[in-house]
Amino acid sequence: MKQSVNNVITADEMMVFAASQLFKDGDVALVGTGLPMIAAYAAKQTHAPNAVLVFESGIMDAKASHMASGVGDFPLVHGAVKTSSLFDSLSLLQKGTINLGFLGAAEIDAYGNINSTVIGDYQTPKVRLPGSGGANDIASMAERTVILVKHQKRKFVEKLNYLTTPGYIDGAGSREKYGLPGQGPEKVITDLGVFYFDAATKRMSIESLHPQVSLEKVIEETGFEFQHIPEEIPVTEMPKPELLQTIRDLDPDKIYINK
Amino acid sequence: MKQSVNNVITADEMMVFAASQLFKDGDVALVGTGLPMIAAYAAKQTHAPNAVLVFESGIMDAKASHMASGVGDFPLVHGAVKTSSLFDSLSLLQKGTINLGFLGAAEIDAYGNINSTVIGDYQTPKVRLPGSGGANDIASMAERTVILVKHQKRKFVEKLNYLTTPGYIDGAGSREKYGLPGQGPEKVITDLGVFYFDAATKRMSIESLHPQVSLEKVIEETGFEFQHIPEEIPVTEMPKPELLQTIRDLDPDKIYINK
Amino acid sequence: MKTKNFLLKEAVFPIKNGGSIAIGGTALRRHPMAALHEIIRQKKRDLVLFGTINAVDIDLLIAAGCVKEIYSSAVQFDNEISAYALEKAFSEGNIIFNQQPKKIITEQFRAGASSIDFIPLRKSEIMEGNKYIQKLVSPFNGEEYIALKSFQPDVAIIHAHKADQYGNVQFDANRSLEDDIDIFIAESAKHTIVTVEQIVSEAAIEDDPANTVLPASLVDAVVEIPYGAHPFSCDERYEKDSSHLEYYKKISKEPAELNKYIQDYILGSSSWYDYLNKIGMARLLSLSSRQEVSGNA
Amino acid sequence: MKTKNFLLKEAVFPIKNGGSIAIGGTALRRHPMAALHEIIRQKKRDLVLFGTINAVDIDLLIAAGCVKEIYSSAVQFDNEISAYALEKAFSEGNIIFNQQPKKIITEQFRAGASSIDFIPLRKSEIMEGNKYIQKLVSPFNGEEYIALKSFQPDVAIIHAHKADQYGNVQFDANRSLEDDIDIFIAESAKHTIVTVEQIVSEAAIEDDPANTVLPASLVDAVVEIPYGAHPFSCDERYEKDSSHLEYYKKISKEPAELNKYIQDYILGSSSWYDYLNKIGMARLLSLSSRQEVSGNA
Repeated sequence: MKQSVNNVITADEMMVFAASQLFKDGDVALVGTGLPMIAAYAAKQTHAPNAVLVFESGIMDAKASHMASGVGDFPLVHGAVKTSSLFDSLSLLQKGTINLGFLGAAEIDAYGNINSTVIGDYQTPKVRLPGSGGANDIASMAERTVILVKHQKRKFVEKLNYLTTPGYIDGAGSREKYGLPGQGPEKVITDLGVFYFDAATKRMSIESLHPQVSLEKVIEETGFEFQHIPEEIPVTEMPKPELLQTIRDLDPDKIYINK
Repeated sequence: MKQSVNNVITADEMMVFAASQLFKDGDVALVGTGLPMIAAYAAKQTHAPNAVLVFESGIMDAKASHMASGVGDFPLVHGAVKTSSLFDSLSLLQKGTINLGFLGAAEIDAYGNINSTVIGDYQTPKVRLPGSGGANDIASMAERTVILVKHQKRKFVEKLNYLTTPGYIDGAGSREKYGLPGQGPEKVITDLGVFYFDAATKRMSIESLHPQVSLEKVIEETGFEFQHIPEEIPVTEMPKPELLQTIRDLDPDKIYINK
Repeated sequence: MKTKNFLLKEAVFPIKNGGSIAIGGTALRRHPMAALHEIIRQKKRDLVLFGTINAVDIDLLIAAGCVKEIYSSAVQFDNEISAYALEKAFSEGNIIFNQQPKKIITEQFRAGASSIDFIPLRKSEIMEGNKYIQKLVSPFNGEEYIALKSFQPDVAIIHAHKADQYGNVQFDANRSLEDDIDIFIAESAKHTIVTVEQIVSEAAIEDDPANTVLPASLVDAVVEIPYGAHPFSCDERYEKDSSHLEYYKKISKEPAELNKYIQDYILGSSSWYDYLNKIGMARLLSLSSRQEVSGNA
Repeated sequence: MKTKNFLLKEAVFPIKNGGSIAIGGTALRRHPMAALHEIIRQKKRDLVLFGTINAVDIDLLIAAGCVKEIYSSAVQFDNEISAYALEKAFSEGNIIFNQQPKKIITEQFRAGASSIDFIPLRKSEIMEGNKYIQKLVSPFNGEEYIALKSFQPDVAIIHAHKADQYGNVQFDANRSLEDDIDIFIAESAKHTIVTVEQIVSEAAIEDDPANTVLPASLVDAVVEIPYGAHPFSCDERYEKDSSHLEYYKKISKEPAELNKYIQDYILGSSSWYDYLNKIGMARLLSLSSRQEVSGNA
């Protein structure tokens, strides 16, 4: 059931828009279902028509105009130039073909490390999380990665319960020490703002906050100190109305956004 | 051009018949083009209907009624239960699925070792042979192997110019020392007779000679001494007329036999 | 040629308590659910399970008390919620869950399918504490790699579209998605069981040999089980049963209700057809429809 | 998306003297002959060649003086006769021929395609003196394996049925025979050139994405070259040209005649179409026929 268009942008839509802006034309991106998929299609329909979208299930460069409800779903196949296997798509990471990947997080620390394994002690956890899936592969191997996560104090923590997926590990130089080929997380996009990692320390810093979001709110929802907070904090750019409409058209049934 | 049936069996036909008799029902055999292929089809059409014939090109269990002129040829596909790749068919050797393989030889020694690399010195050879192809894989990995070769003194040698493909190497225990999984050559079939390897020494011995073939002729054409020669040498069994006809019908254009 | 067409009961029977089983299917597609139900009915115990991305399939085996240890990248309802029986058993210390990245798992199945004991991978992991990963130095350039121990389970079970009675297995033409992993899974095991939507004639297989994914020589048992992946999808034959999956997610939060589910749907079903009757024809057929089914149609 | 559709001249141009090239095709099927002719015309020198089972393809490059070293299981006219130019160059010490079993070569291409530097294999070889094979001990069970160094050549050239201008490559539906090796070969190289029988629209590719064997992201140049594998076969599109192969076998025994062949057919042809004209339409079209062509038809 489509709803009439509303001009107030939602947090999901802001995240999708901010993520779509990180696509460069020609990027080969490994895309999961959910917000990254909408962001990828929005980018491909606008400023990055030559981006190649690879789905983990092996679908290459799909051009679906409506959203599939899962990575293995067949609607995605129509318009694809190649269908192959989970094995093949993950092999592209090893080959270095994938230069952009997206990650989610149950917990994230100041270095962009991610926990998706347990809350509490590993052996006797309070909550057992679904696990790494392919995130570790993406985080380790893709040239650039972007983390999309809801901004909540229980998720933005000083110390992870478990390090499932490496960001910058202990800071500058750590990825090199462990021999991880990818460059590490480029940005973190939340419902409150956009964040980057300081070049010297590799700790998270504020790049911009979304409209109507206060610094106090962000600090309240973050369990660690930012490395850098601009004196005058930029407001995240807003999508033009046509682009907002494009994003909404991609998911008319609100399977992924505004659900 | 079909010729009228002739009741005199040719040397090629004897070799094909003798080879076909080594098929057990249910064998999974890796079959090359040429005489082994005809032998395999003859066996499958008679006493070994459940033999599975795997072609190196990846064709599984083909039921072609006429002969293809090469391993990759499409006539073989019709009636096959699976077509896959060279990689897949050779992988079946590594998996231990193949239990019967056939080999040819430019030179063979008393231990069933084969040279298909050079005649003369390796660095400055007199004749450069086509090389191992898949023979080494078959000889090393297949549970049982059978060698088909023309019986000539220049081929049956005391010392190979080069060991391309291992038989029993230096004799009993050598294959085990090198860790080769297959049991080594079971028989050698030539245009003169059928030969086996002595259990204790693993040197070639006479099992039977084809009709009209004298021991003198065999000794004259063999550059090494047999380990064992029966006092009364059996004559190789002859195919029944129907089976001979079956063999001839498989290759009416004499692509492989009687060419 | 020997027929390998068995009843489900017979096909599953060789699985031993304490044995290892690889389970086909990925995420919400083509897990061999009918065979897993039969494993639960036969009360197999202390199983070691191998899978790629798992869900209700493994969760049910855990809830029914069949499982000792798991190797999988995830056992989940969706990207954010772990399966509840898994979570409970894990937190109570009743199972060992060896969680590994997907790429590593796919390589381990591939290595197992090739009958090699390990495979090197470019270093992509912080690998402390993972007993299936070791360091390995290249004998050529001296660089450090990681060696992954291959998966070579006792038994593999996958669900496919069709096979002949001899065990030549095919996917439908649209076979290319994650299916390769199922082939690796099938080939990795010593004993391979394939459940299929349809048993077809050998002539049908020979009509289209390029679509054969497993030859009979690599298959030990085939069983015809329509809707054998329910509530998961089987590519274009039927979609996943979202409402049943939601139902499972809801009731599995309460151990007592989950136990009742197992009683009602599995132990209390004499066969897979009995289970399908409980799901109901209207629901099952709606899963194959491209149209939305309205109301109580 | 950027077009990758080049002229043959441009596509082959990046190959450097002394560089390494993997050549697709197996036995008498689908060697990329048109591209090899162009390499000869451009007088590339000191090439290191990688192939599986080779024939006239590599023999011609040797005869034209392009080759320094070869890795292949065989360069042959048939199972018993080596190619003559190879034999001559080898016996005169002008080339190094590293002959390796087929299985090992396929694994080396596969490892190269996965961008790993080596791959373990169960011990199946007497491996003395083979510099691409080393011993390797399993870090898990301590057993001895052999490690194969992967092939990662500078350039790969394969011949396929069709592609779009962006480099999405497909085989015809009957793609299953040895083709996988060509895919491994294509993926093993840093730079991949694909010659195809037909350039098709992107829409045609999207109609049948399951038959795409190489996505554009793994391809650097595509060139449309009808009959591009002649005198070899291209699956069901055309058969091998047996009489031309016999002719080559006959004349290549005499270096002077072989030289004349290279002059007449390759150096003396301004393009592949010029070469095809010399072969003649009647012959070419007969190769696609299922009927025997009589006399001078």
